[in-house]
Amino acid sequence: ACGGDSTGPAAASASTKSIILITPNPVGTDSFLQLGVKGAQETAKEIGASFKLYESKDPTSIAQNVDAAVRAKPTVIVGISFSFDDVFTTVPKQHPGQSFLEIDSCPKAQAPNLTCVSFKEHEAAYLAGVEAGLLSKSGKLGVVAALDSPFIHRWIDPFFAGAASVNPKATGTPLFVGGSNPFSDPARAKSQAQTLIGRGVDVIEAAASGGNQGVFEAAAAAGAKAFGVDVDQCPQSPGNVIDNVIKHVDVAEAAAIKDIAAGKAGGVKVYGLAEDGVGVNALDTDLTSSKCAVAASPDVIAKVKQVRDDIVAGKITVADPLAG
Amino acid sequence: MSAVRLGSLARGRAAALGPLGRSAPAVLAVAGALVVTTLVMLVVGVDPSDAYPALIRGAVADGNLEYTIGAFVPTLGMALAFAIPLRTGEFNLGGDGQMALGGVAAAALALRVPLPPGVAVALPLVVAALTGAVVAGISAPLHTRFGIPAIVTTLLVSTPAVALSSYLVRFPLAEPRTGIAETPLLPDAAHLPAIGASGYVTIGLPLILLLTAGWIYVDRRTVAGYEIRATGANREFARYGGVRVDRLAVVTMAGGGAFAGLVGGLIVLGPPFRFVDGALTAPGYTFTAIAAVLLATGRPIAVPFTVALMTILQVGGEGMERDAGVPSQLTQVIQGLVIVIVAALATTRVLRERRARRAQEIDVGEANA
Amino acid sequence: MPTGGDSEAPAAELVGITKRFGPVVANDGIDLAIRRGEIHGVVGENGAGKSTLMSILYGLRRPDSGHVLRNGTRVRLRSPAEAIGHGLGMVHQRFRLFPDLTVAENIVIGAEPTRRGVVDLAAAGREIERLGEVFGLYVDPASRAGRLPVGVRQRVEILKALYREAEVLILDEPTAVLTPGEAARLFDVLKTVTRTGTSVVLVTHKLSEVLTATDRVTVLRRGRVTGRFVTAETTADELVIAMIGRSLGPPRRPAAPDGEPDGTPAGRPYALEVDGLTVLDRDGVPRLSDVSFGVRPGEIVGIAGVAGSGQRELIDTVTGLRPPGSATSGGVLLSGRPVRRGREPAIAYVPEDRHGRATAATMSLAENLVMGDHRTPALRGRAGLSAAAVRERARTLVERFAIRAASVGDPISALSGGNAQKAVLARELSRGTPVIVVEEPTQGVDVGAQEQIHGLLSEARAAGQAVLLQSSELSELRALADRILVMFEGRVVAELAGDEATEERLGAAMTGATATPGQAAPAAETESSATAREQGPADAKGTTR
Amino acid sequence: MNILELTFVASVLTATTPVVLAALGGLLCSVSGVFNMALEGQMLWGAFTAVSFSHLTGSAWWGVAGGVAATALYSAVLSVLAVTFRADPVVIAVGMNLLALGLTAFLMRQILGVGGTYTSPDLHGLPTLAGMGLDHVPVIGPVLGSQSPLVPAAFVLVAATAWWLRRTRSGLRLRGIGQHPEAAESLGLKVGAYRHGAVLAAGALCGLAGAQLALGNVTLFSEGMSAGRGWVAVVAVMLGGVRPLRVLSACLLFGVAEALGFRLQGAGLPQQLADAAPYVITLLALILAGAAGRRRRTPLETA
Ligand SMILES: Nc1ncnc2c1ncn2[C@@H]1O[C@H](COP(=O)(O)OP(=O)(O)OP(=O)(O)O)[C@@H](O)[C@H]1O
Ligand SMILES: Nc1ncnc2c1ncn2[C@@H]1O[C@H](COP(=O)(O)OP(=O)(O)OP(=O)(O)O)[C@@H](O)[C@H]1O
Ligand SMILES: [Mg+2]
Ligand SMILES: [Mg+2]
Repeated sequence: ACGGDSTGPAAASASTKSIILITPNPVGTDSFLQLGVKGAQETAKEIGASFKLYESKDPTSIAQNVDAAVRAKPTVIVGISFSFDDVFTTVPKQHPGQSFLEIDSCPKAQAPNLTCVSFKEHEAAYLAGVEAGLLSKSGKLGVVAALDSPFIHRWIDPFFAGAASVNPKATGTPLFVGGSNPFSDPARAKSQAQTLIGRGVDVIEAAASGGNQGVFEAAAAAGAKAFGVDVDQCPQSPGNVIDNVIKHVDVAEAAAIKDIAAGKAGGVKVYGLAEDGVGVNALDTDLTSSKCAVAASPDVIAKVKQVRDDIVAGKITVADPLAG
Repeated sequence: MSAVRLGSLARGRAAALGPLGRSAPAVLAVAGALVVTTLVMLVVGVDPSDAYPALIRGAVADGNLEYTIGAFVPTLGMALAFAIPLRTGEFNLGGDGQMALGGVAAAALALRVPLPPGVAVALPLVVAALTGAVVAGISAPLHTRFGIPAIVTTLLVSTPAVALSSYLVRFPLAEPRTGIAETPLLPDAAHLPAIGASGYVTIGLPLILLLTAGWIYVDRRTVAGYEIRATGANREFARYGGVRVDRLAVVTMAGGGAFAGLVGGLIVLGPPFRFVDGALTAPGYTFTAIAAVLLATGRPIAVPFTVALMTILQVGGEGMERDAGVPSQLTQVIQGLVIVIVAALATTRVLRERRARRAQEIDVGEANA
Repeated sequence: MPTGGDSEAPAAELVGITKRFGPVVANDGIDLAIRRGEIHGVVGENGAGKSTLMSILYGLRRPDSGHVLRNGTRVRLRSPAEAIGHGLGMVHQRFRLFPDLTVAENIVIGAEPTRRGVVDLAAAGREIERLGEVFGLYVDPASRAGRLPVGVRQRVEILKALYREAEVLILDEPTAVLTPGEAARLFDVLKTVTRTGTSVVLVTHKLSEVLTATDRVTVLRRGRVTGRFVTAETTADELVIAMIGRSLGPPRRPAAPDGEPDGTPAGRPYALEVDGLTVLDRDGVPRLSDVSFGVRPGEIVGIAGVAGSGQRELIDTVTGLRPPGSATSGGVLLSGRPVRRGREPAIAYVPEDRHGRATAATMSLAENLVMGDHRTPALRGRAGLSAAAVRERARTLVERFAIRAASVGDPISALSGGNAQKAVLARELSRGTPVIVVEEPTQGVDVGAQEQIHGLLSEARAAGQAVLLQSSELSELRALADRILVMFEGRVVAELAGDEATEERLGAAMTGATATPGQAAPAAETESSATAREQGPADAKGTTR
Repeated sequence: MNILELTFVASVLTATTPVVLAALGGLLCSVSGVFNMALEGQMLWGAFTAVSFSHLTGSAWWGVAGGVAATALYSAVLSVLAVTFRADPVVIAVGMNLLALGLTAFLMRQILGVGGTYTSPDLHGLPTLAGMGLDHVPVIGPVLGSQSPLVPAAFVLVAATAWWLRRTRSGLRLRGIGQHPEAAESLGLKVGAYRHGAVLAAGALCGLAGAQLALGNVTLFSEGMSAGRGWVAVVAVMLGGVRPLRVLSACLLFGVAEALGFRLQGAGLPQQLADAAPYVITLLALILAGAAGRRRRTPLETA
């Protein structure tokens, strides 16, 4: 509900609806981006809109892609991730008739024609930590993450905090893949996981994007357990993955796009446990059919559900590493 | 050590200098590349009549030109970073590290030290260039004093330099409460003055063009250029002629590094006006530039043109992805193919020799026989 | 040994060979027959087509027309492999050894004896020893080729061909880089080789060698045969006329500098003075010990000595080019002031190593002609180095020194060896410096050019320049130098006036006979000192026996 | 603790094997006188084709064979253009590396049907030595038990190559050709043929490297998964020159430094600095070696 309805989105919806999704990097091995693409694609099909994907390579090409998208005048321009904060601070103001949607972040100065969706993934990571704390025998936990960057700490710090909440003696070690292709180096990720296992770690959260499978392989070979992130990764290594820290990007994205298409734009929609925007598989009803190892521990599931309720009720506050 | 062979490689390349205007093989090369690329498109079911216009539009039309220029500037800068030391026979493969540390230095200065307008742009650029010069410059004494070829040291220094820049923006210089490792926004006074509306064409363009022209002039018309070329052609000959080759190696290595550092500074002082971790190295300017310089087969004057070609391919490739539905992986395939084919045709010795033979006709000295 | 065809036919015969390089006709209908067991000399000016003809005989190049007969049968030589198969062997002027391989590996590579798939170096070693015995060519099969002195390298090259049972051995300017002693032994070897029926083709610029070592001679000029001689029945003058179309002037001592009343420059102060110079190498081993001498304006001082006696260190120190890192004491003074390290600009210098030091092969002739002088204001344009001025100077020099080149813009590598040498001389002599240092000025250069170069040096002397001339051609030293200093093991062991320096006296001094009586024969000396120079005493192992 | 040290050795070996194999290929090229900077792209291509063949045939060993063959074929681009037509090998390599990145990502979607990462329980990885019954042998068991047979094979290949270069007819000829091609040619050696052979063999070795990476170290293919290992191999070749054991040492030095960096991460070293460690250590080692070798250096003077 912002100005210029007659020219921009409305005009487009009168003829054909269209969605342009811009990623900050090539989608490649990034399961988060893959899910974002899938969500937008399916929503487009659902509402009868055409869909286009622009993959960017660097900040300049993000800006160029946004420009090109603006020229194409689609129903909505979706940008995924905080990499759009800078561009979406200025461009929506220059094109008030165009709707924009930023997934996973929001610029400080938000224009009225920009809708934002963000997630409290730390809440889900905390839940995974609870599971890990309960299931670890050694009390030693680890995370193999792609890079030591602030955003990735949202999967690390709450994970260890969750574990500590149920097992005060639990300790956590993060190791980072790094190197020249940190987001797609399964061999290095596997090696990091083996290093952790060599130190007695028996539960590892894999936050290494394309490297996750390497972590699972290391865990499987050594009888350790792992957590996946972003999507349900249990089928990739049945029995070895306890659970996943899931971000329902597709769900949130679909809802936001539909709202915008229906003329309800603007504002920030935050998806946490309360909104079912993030979660773990243990909370799912059809868990038994999944291949997640947590299914075999009903007591853990019960505890997780209880913690979830406590978080939703505000009894437990999960610290957001980015807020500090 | 393989230095011997690499040295001759450089000599051969630095050697292939010659006058202007022998562009026939380059044209042939581009034509050949087009043919093969078209075939690839047809095979995978992309309509070339959509793809090529999309490529051109993506590079120069519809307001994309500014982005092409935005990519041309750093690529040309990185080309000089490689080409300048190459003239003395040294390979600078460490552009990434020089650029990243140059960028961090510029960002740190702009963020930490309040500077008056004008100076706030100029000084960070100068500091960026100096930083790049120092990072590259160390390779020269490592070669002359310890015998480790620059092609090795530049490569070995680059990764730690990038890692250091990454560490600096992750910790001491980080913007708090944001997802990525990046610095805060630089103060307005430090933003590169833009030419035109978008902000992507900045004074970086005239600056780099001016500097390139300066380099070509120095190379062709000055004593220093002569000494540099002589060193590249035969180091011992230059030493014999009184050229201080070791000092020259430092100067050219550092000169190349200065350009890489300057590019880092230009990127950081341009939109989005901050150092974003990985953003400098992600576009792969360093290796694109190397390919462009080698395609120019040692002719400085050709460098801006080969850089333009590569940039158009790169930026236009994204347009092709957007408008013609060419998958992004295919864009890479096409770029790779174009480089291979253009190199095959333009740098082929067999071809060069034929060219050289044709040039050999005039008979000046015969009179005194 | 394979013998096809009738035994009366020449071992090899080139028939009507024509070869063009673009507009240049390098060989123009050349006929040449090489008899069994003879040494056949091939001479001619620089660029006459000798190397081209030899490369055709060895399958490296294919003729545009004409063909080759072996023992009377026409053979196809499309590659060296085929030539080797037909019993041809070649020793190139610029040696073609693999520096990091051992002597044995160098010799057998391409025709290795094997035992169960493994190269049988022991067998190779035995065969090399056997050949050594038969032909008097001794080398240590286990030493690394890159560390051998030139004379030994050449023996390896010859062994390479003999090992492949070459019946026709081609040598392109084999003595250009050898000392007189080494050259003498080479000819002994060649004589031995021909005794087994092998034929030798010898390309050379040294008429004395032609006259003493060959049986017959063919002269080329501008790609054509201009004379065929039986050596015993000809004279140097006849050969020269066939080569350059005229005879050489009489050998003359350079004229005294103008305006010098008593005809000697003795009264003048030294232009170049070397005083108690001692140079140690990185390992602290002395390469020069207490060398002192002076060169006066208008004087040519010659330096003689077997390779590795300290000439290199002396000249590098005088010109300032010696790389830092070694200790020196004593000094080099230039009109009283010490020379500048790096490169002394007031000394013109013609280096021996034409390809490695004196020129940059890929740069144009014009660019090569200004090196060292490129900072002079005369070459400055409005800003920077004026391309026009550079070209102009090049044209002037090309004209004045009669350098034959297609264009001053062509790379200097397109010049023939003699013309490249003249270009280097032109550059250095035209600088008008008070002192000129010249090394091996006529190496690989034809007789006509030799005469010209000698003339240029005499002119420099007459113009009052001080010339320090290092040469392994004793005749050259004797013809040009006012005084000759003989070096041995880093010292000046003798000083002879030009006219009292006989070959014998020089030869004796060069072997250190005057300094340390009772030294071994010249042959052994040449090698051990040359070895020391190239590999340093620390790891000098016996490369000969 | 003994076990810890053994796992450290094991992890270094795992990490280094693909680099060693690729570097061995680079070494062959370097011995023959061709500068091969395309190892990164070839290793990636090898990883992709090995996984594809394993996926299509259901056999890890067919995967290895397919990867080796396909990568040798891929390296023919370099061999034909750089050896036959004498085009600039560096530019060709820049193009080939880019081409491999795009082509694997593109074909992945065509052949394996997914983008990003391909993994499947049906994908057959290489067996481990433990699985082949070697786990009870002392030392070998704990160190090599979890490794694929290609790990020991890589080291055997290095030794074999060193021996082959030193002792055999073709090895000797290859060395000669690299040192002085004109000399080799004038002895009738087929310089081009040997160089083609070296470049193709390098392709095969990079194929093996890729197969080990994708079917040995892990069992999956992921876009860009060579992740700079080919560049490390290039550096190792530059450092080791034409000497197999030196190249191997360079790889191992790098691998040990990298593994140490990993461990130091656990002790609180920031990841970015741990990333730098192997490069810094290698550089320091080079400087020390350079300083020591300075006095002994003799000029390599060719005839
Ligand atoms: N590859 C080539 N391309 C062009 N011209 C050539 C080539 N090789 C030789 N020539 C020319 O052919 C002529 C004969 O050269 P060649 O090397 O046979 O002379 P040469 O008698 O060996 O001279 P020198 O005494 O200097 O060794 C010269 O004019 C030379 O410039
Ligand atoms: N590409 C070329 N273009 C023109 N001329 C050439 C070329 N290659 C060779 N030549 C000529 O052929 C000669 C090469 O023959 P060769 O190897 O005998 O050298 P050279 O003339 O004897 O030189 P030097 O005596 O200085 O070693 C050169 O001197 C040159 O005149
Ligand atoms: Mg010749
Ligand atoms: Mg010659």
